[in-house]
Amino acid sequence: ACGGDGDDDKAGGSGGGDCNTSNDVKLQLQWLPQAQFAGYFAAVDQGFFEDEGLNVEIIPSGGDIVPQDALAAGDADYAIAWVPKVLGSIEQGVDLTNIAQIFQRSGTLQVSMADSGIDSVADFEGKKIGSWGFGNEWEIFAAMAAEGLDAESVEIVTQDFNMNAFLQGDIDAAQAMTYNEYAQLLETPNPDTGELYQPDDFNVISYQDTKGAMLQDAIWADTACLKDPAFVDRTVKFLKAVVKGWAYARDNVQKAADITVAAGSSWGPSHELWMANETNKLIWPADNGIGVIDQAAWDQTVEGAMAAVNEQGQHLITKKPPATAYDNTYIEKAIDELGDEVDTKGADYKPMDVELTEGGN
Amino acid sequence: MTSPATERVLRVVAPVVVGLVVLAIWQYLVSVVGVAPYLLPGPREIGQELQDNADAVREAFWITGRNAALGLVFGSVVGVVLAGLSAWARVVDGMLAFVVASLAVVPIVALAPVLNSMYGADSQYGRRAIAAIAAFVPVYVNTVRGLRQTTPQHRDLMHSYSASGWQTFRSLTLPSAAPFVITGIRVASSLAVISALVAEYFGGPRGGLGSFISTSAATSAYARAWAYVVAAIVLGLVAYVVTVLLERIVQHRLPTGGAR
Amino acid sequence: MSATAQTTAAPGLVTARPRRGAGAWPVLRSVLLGLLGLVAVAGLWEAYKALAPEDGVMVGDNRVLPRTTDLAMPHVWDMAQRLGEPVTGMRGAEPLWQAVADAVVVSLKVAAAGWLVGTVIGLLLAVLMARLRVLEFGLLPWIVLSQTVPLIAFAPMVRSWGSRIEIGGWQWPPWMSVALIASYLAFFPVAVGALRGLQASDRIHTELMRTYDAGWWATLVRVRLPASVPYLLPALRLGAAGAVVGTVVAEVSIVYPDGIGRMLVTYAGQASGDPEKAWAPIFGAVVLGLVAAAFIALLGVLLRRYRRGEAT
Amino acid sequence: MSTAVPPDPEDTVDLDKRTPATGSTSSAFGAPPAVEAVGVSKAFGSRKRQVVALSEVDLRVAAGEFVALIGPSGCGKSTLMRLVADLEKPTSGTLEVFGKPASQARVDQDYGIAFQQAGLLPWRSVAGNISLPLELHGASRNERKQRVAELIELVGLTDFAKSRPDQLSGGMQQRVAIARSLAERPRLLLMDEPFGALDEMTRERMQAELARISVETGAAVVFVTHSIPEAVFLADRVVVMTARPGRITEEIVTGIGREVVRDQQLREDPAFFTKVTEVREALHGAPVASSAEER
Amino acid sequence: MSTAVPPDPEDTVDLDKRTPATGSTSSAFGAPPAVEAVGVSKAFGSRKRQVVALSEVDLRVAAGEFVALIGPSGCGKSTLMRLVADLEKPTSGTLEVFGKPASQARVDQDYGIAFQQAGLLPWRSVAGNISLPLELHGASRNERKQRVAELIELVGLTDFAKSRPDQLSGGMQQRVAIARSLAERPRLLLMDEPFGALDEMTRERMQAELARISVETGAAVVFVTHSIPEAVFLADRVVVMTARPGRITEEIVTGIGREVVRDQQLREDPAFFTKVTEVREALHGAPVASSAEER
Ligand SMILES: Nc1ncnc2c1ncn2[C@@H]1O[C@H](COP(=O)(O)OP(=O)(O)OP(=O)(O)O)[C@@H](O)[C@H]1O
Ligand SMILES: Nc1ncnc2c1ncn2[C@@H]1O[C@H](COP(=O)(O)OP(=O)(O)OP(=O)(O)O)[C@@H](O)[C@H]1O
Ligand SMILES: Cc1ncc(C[n+]2csc(CCO)c2C)c(N)n1
Ligand SMILES: [Mg+2]
Ligand SMILES: [Mg+2]
Repeated sequence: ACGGDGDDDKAGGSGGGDCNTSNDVKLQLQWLPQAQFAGYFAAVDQGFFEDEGLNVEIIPSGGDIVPQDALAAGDADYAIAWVPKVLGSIEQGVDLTNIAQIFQRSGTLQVSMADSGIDSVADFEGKKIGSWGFGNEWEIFAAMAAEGLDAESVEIVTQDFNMNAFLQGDIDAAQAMTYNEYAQLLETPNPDTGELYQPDDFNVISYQDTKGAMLQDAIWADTACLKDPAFVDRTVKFLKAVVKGWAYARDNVQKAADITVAAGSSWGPSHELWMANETNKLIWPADNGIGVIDQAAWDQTVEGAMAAVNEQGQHLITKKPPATAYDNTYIEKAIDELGDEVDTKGADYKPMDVELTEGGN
Repeated sequence: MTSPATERVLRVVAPVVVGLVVLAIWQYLVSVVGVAPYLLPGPREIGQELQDNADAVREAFWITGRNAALGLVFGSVVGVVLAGLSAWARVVDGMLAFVVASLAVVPIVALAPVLNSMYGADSQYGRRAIAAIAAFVPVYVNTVRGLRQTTPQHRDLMHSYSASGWQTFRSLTLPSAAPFVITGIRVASSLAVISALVAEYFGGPRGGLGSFISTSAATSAYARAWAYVVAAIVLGLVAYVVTVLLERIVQHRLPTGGAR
Repeated sequence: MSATAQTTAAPGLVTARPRRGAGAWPVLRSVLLGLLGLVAVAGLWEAYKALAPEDGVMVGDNRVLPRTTDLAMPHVWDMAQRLGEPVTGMRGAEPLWQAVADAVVVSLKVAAAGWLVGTVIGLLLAVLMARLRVLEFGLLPWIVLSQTVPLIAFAPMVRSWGSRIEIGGWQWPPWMSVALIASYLAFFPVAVGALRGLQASDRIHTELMRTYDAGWWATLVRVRLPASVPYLLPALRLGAAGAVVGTVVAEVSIVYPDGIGRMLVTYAGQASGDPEKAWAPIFGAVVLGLVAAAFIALLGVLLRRYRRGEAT
Repeated sequence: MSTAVPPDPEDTVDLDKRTPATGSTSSAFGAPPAVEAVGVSKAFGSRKRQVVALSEVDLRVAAGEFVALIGPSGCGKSTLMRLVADLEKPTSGTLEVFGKPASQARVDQDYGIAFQQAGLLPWRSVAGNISLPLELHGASRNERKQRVAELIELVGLTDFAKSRPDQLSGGMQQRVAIARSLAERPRLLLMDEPFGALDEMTRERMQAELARISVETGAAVVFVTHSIPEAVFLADRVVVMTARPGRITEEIVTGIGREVVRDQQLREDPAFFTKVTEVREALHGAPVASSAEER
Repeated sequence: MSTAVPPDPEDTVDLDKRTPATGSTSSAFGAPPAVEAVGVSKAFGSRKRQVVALSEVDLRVAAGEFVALIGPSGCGKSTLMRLVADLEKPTSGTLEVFGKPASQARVDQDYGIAFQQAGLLPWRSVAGNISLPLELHGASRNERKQRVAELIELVGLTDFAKSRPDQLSGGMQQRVAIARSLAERPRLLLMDEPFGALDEMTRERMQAELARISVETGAAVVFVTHSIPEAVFLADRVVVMTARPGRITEEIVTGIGREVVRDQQLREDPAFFTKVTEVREALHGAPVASSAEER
């Protein structure tokens, strides 16, 4: 199952000497098309990329495709990925740079039943804690480490794609994204009442409120390519369009949801709208401007990543990432160039209220 | 035509040589051609990771191994028994035809969430059920075919003895089918291992090889992921050796007229 | 049965017993029986659901039989009904069954390609191993072991390298990566089964060929291959199942957009709120498998002269 | 056995002194016949390509009677035997074995059969093959052991008890099949060219043994052979068949009673030669030149 | 064939007038012998349980000579034949076929073989089975068709050309195997009890055909049989073997030249009977009582 061709010593796949500096750009998502990525779909749909002269192809992932590896292998020019996972990859020898921290906040929750008595990370001890695995568990371990709990003090249960394990009581506290799995819970009929589950049926622990909080969706590029001025130029153009896309998604939530469905999401309309709305909450307001990396949040992520130890005693990372791991230059330049054309801070952003329907359909 | 002695030696030496050649090519790709380690880590790095995480790997090995073994045994037994029923009554055969064809193609991605829901994500039973289903299919399919391979003359003989269905099954049908059953189990052994492992991606208690392969791969810790993969291969090897031994025993008891 | 009962009304008028493979009845019969089997499974499902406790059958702490909640085991009729409803609440959304059917067609084509490639590779390997015993000793263990390497270890590599292949204007399409991975699962039962079959010919027949000084290949074509048919058929059948599973899994693994695999994952993600929906692509996969199995059954009919004497 | 003693006139078989043959020797009068076939036909194949293997065959074998079937290759001898054994159903006609339908006789294990091909189970040893019917019908381990040893001795394969069929010569395999058919001392023995692959001496020994067994156990025997002398030597009655379609054309009572010892002397009896000639003529459909000559 | 003409004294075979037998008829003097075995032994099995099938066998078959092998069941006749056919390697001794190693003769397709078991390919029709060797050695479609038709006719199965082996009787299968062995008109024919399952008439026809073929094509024949008259009738020389271990004990030259037509008349020749008795005595190891009686 092995064998290699060409593509020799380049630490960065298409990086090194021959980075793709053309206007045909590939963006690797970190999951299937859904409103979590509404800004990018909107930028395509509204022609923002085109306005910059770019022809952008959005590539979904999921399954066994790791976005930062696809990026490093040269299958894409930019990739969306969570910071802690990429930190792990960087320690394994991949040179990638975070060029825009789109999500300013962590959207991960740990949900338990209202009567479970699990209200905080400290209550995890001895409980069955759900996680998707695939690197999503590090945030849990980091938060637990901050509470002085080690990985073996809980039983980690791998969650599959839905919340059935939690709803049937196999898991005491399930991992959920505000924009997705949490909504799934609220779209499910409660067998006791016959009505949909209500928010007060659950205890919700948000990692954003814990020391374990880690930065999530960011745009990554090959570090070596960023030495190429042509690549940098194109990167700034790309980021400008992205910013416009997210601003559009903020101001036109319903339309953004519709665009995402048209782009191949298979969620029902109400779920998609919920997701677009919740995603906006993770981005806006962006005090330093959308995508600008907050040093404190970054440091906390790195600390958490270093503190976290899994139940087999393995670390996510053992040393601090290199300075090249993030760089605000490009997003700041993009925001700069956009000037007043768009509101890049969303200071008076107000989320809407979305009503969920059964099954999200 | 080799002598039995050289044959015994070759049986061991040949696979080892092939393994070494593959390893050499691999190492060559990594250290001379220079395939990036996050695409394909070298054998040396993997060996290193194996050493560093020996206890962790061993622990994961047993969890997955147990699930695979239980699934293999249970699935094979059910496969042989149902195949026997099919051979006994054509109605059963006909009725099982679609059901087995269906089971054979429902992939783990589809089965895992369903069985996890059914058995509970906090138990290993869902995975064992998956491994059992995976093992059941080849054993059933091969055995059904094998149970038809009695020769007309032998069937006549048993008929002339007015042998009961069970007697015919035991004295004639099963021995004729034995090589087919073995072929089925050989296929099933690796399927049980891989199924038990892949089922771990899709929910259930963490701790097996599959969980840690996916976790390691997600953060590009490929050498570590491959260390767990190597453990999976070793698990497959154990299953393989067991089936080979089984085959030896059966062949010793039931030599066939097969050509050499 | 009495002996007199065997006397036919008109002596000499021969009432041939229906022979296997003759006419449409046997085909119809097996289809009806198969459907009866599926109905029986549905019946068992509902009966179990009705009779067993919500939380399944527990022996000690072990749940030996599954739970029966609507989340775990939806009613058969609910699943059927869901197929007729639209995929989502979007205006103009197509019915669920249609979406599934479209995905099945996409996956079927890919699976067929994977099966073909896998079968050819499997047969080639089997022939090589049958030709040289050393090769069998050396390769067979690794072939068996190859199947314990999880796709996650190499599927991304296949996709990555595939996406870079470009010959002239022709670009390696993603479905070929899926088919290639599918063939990885399909070749295995074929290689193992065909090898066993090629070694199972009667000694008197191989010796006959030896007296003709027929080369190894002539013996292969004239004796070994025909004699291997009883082994080959289940091998091809498992290979077809492998190709289908491989296609679905590879679609998931490397994120191929239009097939049944992608649908399985996305709908499984919606199963909490809409448990019946998640079953639709599973049924789709089953249909896929039945088509594949039917194809192999047809092959079995075409090859029936190599299965003479087989008990029915 | 083949000592050069000239035939003793005292010992010459006097056919007239013997009891009449057909089925009257060892069975009580009125006992149901071992085989009773009336108007039995058998056709193979589809309507398009039909082969009529047997056409309107009537055959009665009394209990304890020894009947030899003889006829050209492909005339339906094996088919007739398979019908009696309930391995094939007649296309028309009725067939009874010991007064019951053939299927019932099979269930009751009223017969033992030796096929034209040995049909040994390749994974069982010689002893294992012979003990198969005993195992199936619940003989105790001891009984089995003893009976198998006896039978192996009978067919002269004591040294090969543990060999597998593929380690035996053709004739040895056939002897195992014969031993197997005798294992349960059946009331009716169906033997399809059992001695075809045996050399003359072994064959003669087996013939003598078979004759002895049939007398001792009072078993009826239906015996297919291509050897006319063998048929006459062994049988009370020789049934001659013709091919396409398979029919019984003639039945010749040998007149040699069951109680007559089958030995070298009988082979040299002029009356024996007369019968051989008679059968040959019946078989070949014309008087034969020299009746003293036997292939 | 079996018409009732009394033997014509003119036609009685005069053995003295004939050419001496051994291999001198159709082959040029000095041509390499068809088979030359010197000190050939063959043992089966492991050291623990060894069966010596053949021990120190010397056998020479001249080109064009017809040799019959006869001996008790299990004495190694089939084994010897398989050694000549290079299907088995001798444990010791040398074996040459037409002056070359047996393996080379096989490669050169110097022989045709008919096994003791028919060994037909079940998925091929009668015609398909017969044409197999022709296909393998590149005969054209037309040649094949013609030759197969000829051979099917020869063995009397014209109506069954399209039947599958499992639709044939035992004797019919054996005839197909015989036809197959003749297909390529080999210089050496190895036949292992080929006529064992045939009725007398078919057998006599096949004997006559085989004799004719061997004369016409000048083929040497090694012919295993259990029938002493058959051996004498057909062969130039009868090789008698004994069992455990398999050895050649005697060789009897029949003195009936190749050119003598094998017919009814020969069967009735007194000289023929004499030879039959001689072989029987050699086989049974003692003088036999009545030489006029055959089986
Ligand atoms: N299964 C079958 N299908 C079709 N035809 C058959 C089948 N079995 C036998 N026959 C035909 O029936 C006829 C009689 O066959 P049978 O075996 O009874 O002959 P037989 O008298 O035993 O001949 P032999 O002496 O050669 O063994 C033959 O013509 C044969 O071709
Ligand atoms: N493959 C084998 N393994 C072990 N022993 C064998 C094998 N083949 C033959 N023998 C033994 O060799 C001896 C001679 O066998 P062979 O088949 O040559 O006898 P034969 O003369 O042809 O007898 P028949 O007339 O019964 O066919 C027998 O004792 C047999 O058991
Ligand atoms: C197999 C697999 N499962 C979960 C995640 C994590 N994840 C990333 S985005 C997102 C939102 C869900 O819609 C989730 C759960 C993953 N990357 N791969
Ligand atoms: Mg017959
Ligand atoms: Mg022999």
